[in-house]
Amino acid sequence: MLLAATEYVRPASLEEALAALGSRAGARVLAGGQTLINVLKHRAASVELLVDVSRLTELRFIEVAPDGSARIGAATTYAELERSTQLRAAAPVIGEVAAGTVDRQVRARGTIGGNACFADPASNYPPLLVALGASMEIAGPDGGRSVPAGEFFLGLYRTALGPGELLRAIALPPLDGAGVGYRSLQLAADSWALARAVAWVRLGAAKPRTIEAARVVLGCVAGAPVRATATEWLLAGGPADADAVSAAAAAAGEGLDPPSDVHASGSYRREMAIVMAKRALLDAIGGAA
Amino acid sequence: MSTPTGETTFYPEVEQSERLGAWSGKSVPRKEDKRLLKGQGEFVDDLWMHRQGHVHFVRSPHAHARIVSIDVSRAEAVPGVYATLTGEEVGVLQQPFFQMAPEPAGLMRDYCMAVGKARYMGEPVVAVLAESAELARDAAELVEVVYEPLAVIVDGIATIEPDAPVLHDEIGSNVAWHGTYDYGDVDWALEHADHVVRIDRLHFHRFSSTPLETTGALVNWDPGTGVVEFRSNNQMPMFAAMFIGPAIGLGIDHMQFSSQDIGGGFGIKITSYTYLTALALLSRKAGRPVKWSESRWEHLAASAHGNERTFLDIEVPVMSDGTILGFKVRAFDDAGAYLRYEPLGAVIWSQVVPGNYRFKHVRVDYTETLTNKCPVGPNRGYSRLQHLWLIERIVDIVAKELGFDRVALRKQNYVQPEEFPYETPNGCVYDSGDYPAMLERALELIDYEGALERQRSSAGTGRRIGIGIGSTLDSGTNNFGQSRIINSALPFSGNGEAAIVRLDLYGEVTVTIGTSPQGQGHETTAAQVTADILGCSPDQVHVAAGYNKAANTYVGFSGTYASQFAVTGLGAVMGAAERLRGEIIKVGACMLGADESDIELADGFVRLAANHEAAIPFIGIAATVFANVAELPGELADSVTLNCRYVYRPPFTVPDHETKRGKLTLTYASQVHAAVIELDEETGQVTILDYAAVDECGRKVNPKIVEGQVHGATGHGIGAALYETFEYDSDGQLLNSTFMDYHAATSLDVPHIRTGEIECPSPFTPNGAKGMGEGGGAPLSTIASAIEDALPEGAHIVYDSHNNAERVHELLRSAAAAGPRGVEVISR
Amino acid sequence: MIVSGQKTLAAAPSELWAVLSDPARLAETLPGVTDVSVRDANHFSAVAHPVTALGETRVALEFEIADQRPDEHVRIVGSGNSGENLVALTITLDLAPDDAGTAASWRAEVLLRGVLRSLLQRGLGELTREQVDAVLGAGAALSAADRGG
Amino acid sequence: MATEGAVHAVELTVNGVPHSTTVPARRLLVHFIRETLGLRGTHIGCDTGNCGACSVICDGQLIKSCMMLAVQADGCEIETIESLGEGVDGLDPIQEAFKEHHGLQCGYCTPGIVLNAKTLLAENPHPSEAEIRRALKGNICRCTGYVNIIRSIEAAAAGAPGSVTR
Repeated sequence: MLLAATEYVRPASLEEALAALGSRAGARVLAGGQTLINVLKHRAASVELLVDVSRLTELRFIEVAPDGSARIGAATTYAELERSTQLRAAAPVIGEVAAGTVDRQVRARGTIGGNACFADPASNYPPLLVALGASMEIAGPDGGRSVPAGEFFLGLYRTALGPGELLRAIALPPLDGAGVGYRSLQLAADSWALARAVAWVRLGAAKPRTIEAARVVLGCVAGAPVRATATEWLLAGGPADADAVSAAAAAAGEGLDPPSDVHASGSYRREMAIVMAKRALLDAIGGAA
Repeated sequence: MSTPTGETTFYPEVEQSERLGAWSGKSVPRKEDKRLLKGQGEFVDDLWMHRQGHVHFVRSPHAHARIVSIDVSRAEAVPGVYATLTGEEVGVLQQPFFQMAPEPAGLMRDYCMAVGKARYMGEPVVAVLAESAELARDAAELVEVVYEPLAVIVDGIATIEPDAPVLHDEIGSNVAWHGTYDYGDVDWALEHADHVVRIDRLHFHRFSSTPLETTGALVNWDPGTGVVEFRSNNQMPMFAAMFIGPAIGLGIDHMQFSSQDIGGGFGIKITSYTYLTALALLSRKAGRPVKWSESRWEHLAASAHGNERTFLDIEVPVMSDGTILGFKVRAFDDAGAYLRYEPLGAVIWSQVVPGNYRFKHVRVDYTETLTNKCPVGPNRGYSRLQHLWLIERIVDIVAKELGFDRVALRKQNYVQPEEFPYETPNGCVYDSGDYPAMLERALELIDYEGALERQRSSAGTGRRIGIGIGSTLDSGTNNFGQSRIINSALPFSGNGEAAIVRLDLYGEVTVTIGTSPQGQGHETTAAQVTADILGCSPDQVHVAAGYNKAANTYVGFSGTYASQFAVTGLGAVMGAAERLRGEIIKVGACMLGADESDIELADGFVRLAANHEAAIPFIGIAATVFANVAELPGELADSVTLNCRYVYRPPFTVPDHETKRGKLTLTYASQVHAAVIELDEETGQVTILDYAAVDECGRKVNPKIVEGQVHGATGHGIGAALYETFEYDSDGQLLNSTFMDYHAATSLDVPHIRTGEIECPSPFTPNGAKGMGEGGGAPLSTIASAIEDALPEGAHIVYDSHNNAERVHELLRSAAAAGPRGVEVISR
Repeated sequence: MIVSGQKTLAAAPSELWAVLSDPARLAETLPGVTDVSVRDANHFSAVAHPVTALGETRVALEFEIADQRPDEHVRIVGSGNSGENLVALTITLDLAPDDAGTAASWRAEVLLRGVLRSLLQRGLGELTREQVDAVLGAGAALSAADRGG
Repeated sequence: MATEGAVHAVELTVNGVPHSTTVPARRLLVHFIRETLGLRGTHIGCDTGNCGACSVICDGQLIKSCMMLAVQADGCEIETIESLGEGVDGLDPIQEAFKEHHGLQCGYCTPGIVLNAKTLLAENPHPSEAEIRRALKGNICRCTGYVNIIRSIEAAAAGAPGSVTR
């Protein structure tokens, strides 16, 4: 498949990158290109200028602070996330998800920022970032701003990034003993996600354990990740046991109208979102301190 | 009702060569592998010709539309664009392709591109030729086509309703072929059976083995000689020539076909002759070689799909002792928009009318229909796997509904080992086999007892265990005379392949064959049998790679398809090698001053059996005949060429058009597969825990190559059963037009496959081998069987050959719903 | 694919209808269109440039205001192409008074033909919903502007 | 439209050979390798980055050359299948193992699979069957059902190709 004519620039700094992005409306960020190049091959969308940020060290780093919080440069590859020992200590789920992303070849080039900015409903990071309460550090012509992940994903292929802006880094708050569960129902052994749920759970210290706070986020069921607020509300303060979880998870489907495709109908997706939510919650509870 | 005419007649038993053994039967590493492993293979997209242009096809986004107008002026104005070709021009330059269907479907006017009307999404409408592939695609975007959308029909049964839009006005309906195959007396059987099991509907889905290399070609219409060179990956060139020649007025003397390495075919690359035709016309118009490489979406949407078949109103007469008497069914086969190998599929299935079973009474009312979908073409297991899947579904459902053990019921109804050669109700002859032993072996390989225990202990865990069995046949070396059953006017019958084995100038043994392999290792196995017959090592035998009409020999049946190389291809090689052996001995005897009977061939020498010192190397023989011939007596010199051609011809006769009886295939390899799967009760997702494939294909020439074919066919079947399907929406739009949505099975999807073998040499082939490789689609039956076994009591039957997680989820839920189950039993 | 929805808008049905039934004004409501040319009271053409994270997709469209009932109903039929892909859409809008202004209920039938049909199968509904919402929002804004001026 | 768009100077090393040339921005690395350099062992199978037939090694990592622009390879070290094995006929031990264990049929996916195995064994000299399957996921083979591919990689890891005859 052959791309339409386009232009390309590889800026030497973030500043240059922003300048190039601002230079014209048809400019787009090229990071790992593991999605964008497919789009260009099918000529499903056109790009006048590709701004290649994949080599910008300012966008390619992993920092973990003593308190367990972390900052990940947007152009950090899945392979780098998978290998990072410090990240494995602070937020293991990030590396685990990276390790399960597509295949080795894609992991060698694909980036966490690209995955987030592409904002495909089936992308693996958006629901996770929302569940972890990440904030998205955006760089733009008028300096930087930070947006909570929950407000970053606006819809199908749409994010809070404005014209001339790019995602610089993703900041993760410390887990502080919270447990995280990440479950996907996939086509075949490991392909498209048909339904996905991520759960973040903090347990109270007292025995029997109760759920102090929970965040449940669903993927593949709408244009953007969906917070299962009803489920979260039902869980908060309740017992951390299977029955309570099943009952609460059942509420996750309320108001969902997931898309249908050749692999799964909307109603099946809705039902599977509930199953994944339940399983993710049980994993999260199991993993919580 | 038709009754068997005359008493059983089998083929003459053939004398089997006693010379095979030193190399045949051994897993000799493949001659092909070095070049392929080093990236030195020559695939069609690797080819290049001076002045070549690159082709991009503009394709119809509509599944059904009238082409109102085409404007190529803007595209042709682009610098670097050489030419364009439109359907309108094709309508003038090409005669409609030859049709095998009888009228009215035979009236179909099929062209290499859409003429006046597009009948499926992706049908080529305009071809653009430019100096680079990028530029051709750029310019194609400037072609303006005005369409008038027409009503679309995608349902293979509803398409014959009076209100359905008709695809081809010249035919007047969407029926491609209809006929009733009636063997034994199924009405009598249904009347006298203790039970009749009725199944409403079974559906065999549309998929393709999707070779990893897409279709492509480099075609040059030489203006000086008028010879058109087709360098392509078409896998049945002489079949392609039969369509291309008459369509554009070329004799076979003006068509050259060649291919070296082909990146998989599986049948899908047989019908690429339509594209070859378009490329030839474009090359003539532009006066340049034209190169085309199909993109994956083009391959998925517009090359060829496997046949989709729906079975309705199935009735199965069963005796209380478990004897299944046969069945009756109405079959609807959806051929898509054009007939490009069809309606052969309407008869090919009848090579295996009773499957592996002793069914005596079978009636199949068969209708092939046309829809606004990609045309079908032969795909691994072509037309038989649909029917064999039906039969295995029938056996499983009968067992479940009447409370028989699935294993015992199969063993009881299988054709028994002592019954071979076995004549089927329609006069086909199963050459050899031992199905019960194969089933035993398959169950052993999955630890059947252990699996039953796992099944019991899994109760209530949310993970249901299911055990599946699939028995199928891989009929090979077909009798093209069966085409007369669908159209008595067709001038085809028999089968055959040609080979030349020669001793070259300096004593090299070279072999050329008419086949066009796509990974089956022909260079290796041909060298093995040649080495055995000439008493040398396979390393001394050079087998020409790939197909080359000018350099190789061929017959009208030449190509690589339908599980037959081990019989037809190697049969030809063996025959030619034997002739060469005779000549070498003649010359050797003369040179050694000995009697021919005292001569033996060994280690690449001609020598006296009694005195190995008296020996002449092959080079000595060749040098004498080719460069020192005056030393030979004239009559001997005149009687040898050291260049021996042989055409292997199976002993076929012409089947009977009226009774639809005859010997349709020479050999019957068989497969019995068994699987243990796990169902996730909440999601319907299937995980294969254990998988075993037992294959019987007579005497093996290269066991490792045979096992590789078994693995590959199993992988395709598993992929199709669980992941791979072509789905169209009601608007005729394909929803799986990339590998993102057509999920080709990966290394995580195909489980480890345990293989087992049973060897029952064929009495009818010169080497005891049977054609194999297609595999009969055993995994489709096996997985369906396993899923059904894992379902709770009262669940609906497994009714489709494709079962994704959602469909399995529905089946799981159906038990509680207690609705219709798709099956009923009437007992007397 | 058929998508439908409701939207409450801070403008009177008559005001909205005035915008949505006038090709020139309707064109103004389409997100990021260029090359608008109004042929007559019921027909216009425009090039839409929906921009997503994928980049910009160029769709050349012909629109017809197929039928209309003052202040309450309008049906817009559009068709066009992007590269080798075709899109055909029919949007039906029914407006009813509501204390907030107008309760608009809409129904869109979208046919996408070509390889994009498969690539966008998970997103077409969502994209349609977003585009129609945008049109209605812009329509309300224009009405407000009318009032203002 | 009909312009090639901007052309960029690139310097990269392919199989140890330095190349200094210019490429249009839209040129995919796989087309640069196949058409510009004439290295035809790198294949194209799917156009969507699913099949891995175009896999090459870029700065030591396995990547899909159809998912990368040639201009992005500026300054990179690329290794293709042509870099394996001595001379025209020599086979690398991994290639030997594939030959011994019938790890290929049509051979179209083979170069990508062999390079995958090479990088896998470099990172993990003794992978389990599960690790091999996971590593191969981005390389589709339509002929072998993967069974003999896995056998071949296991054999290469064990450094002990099986016997020629059974």
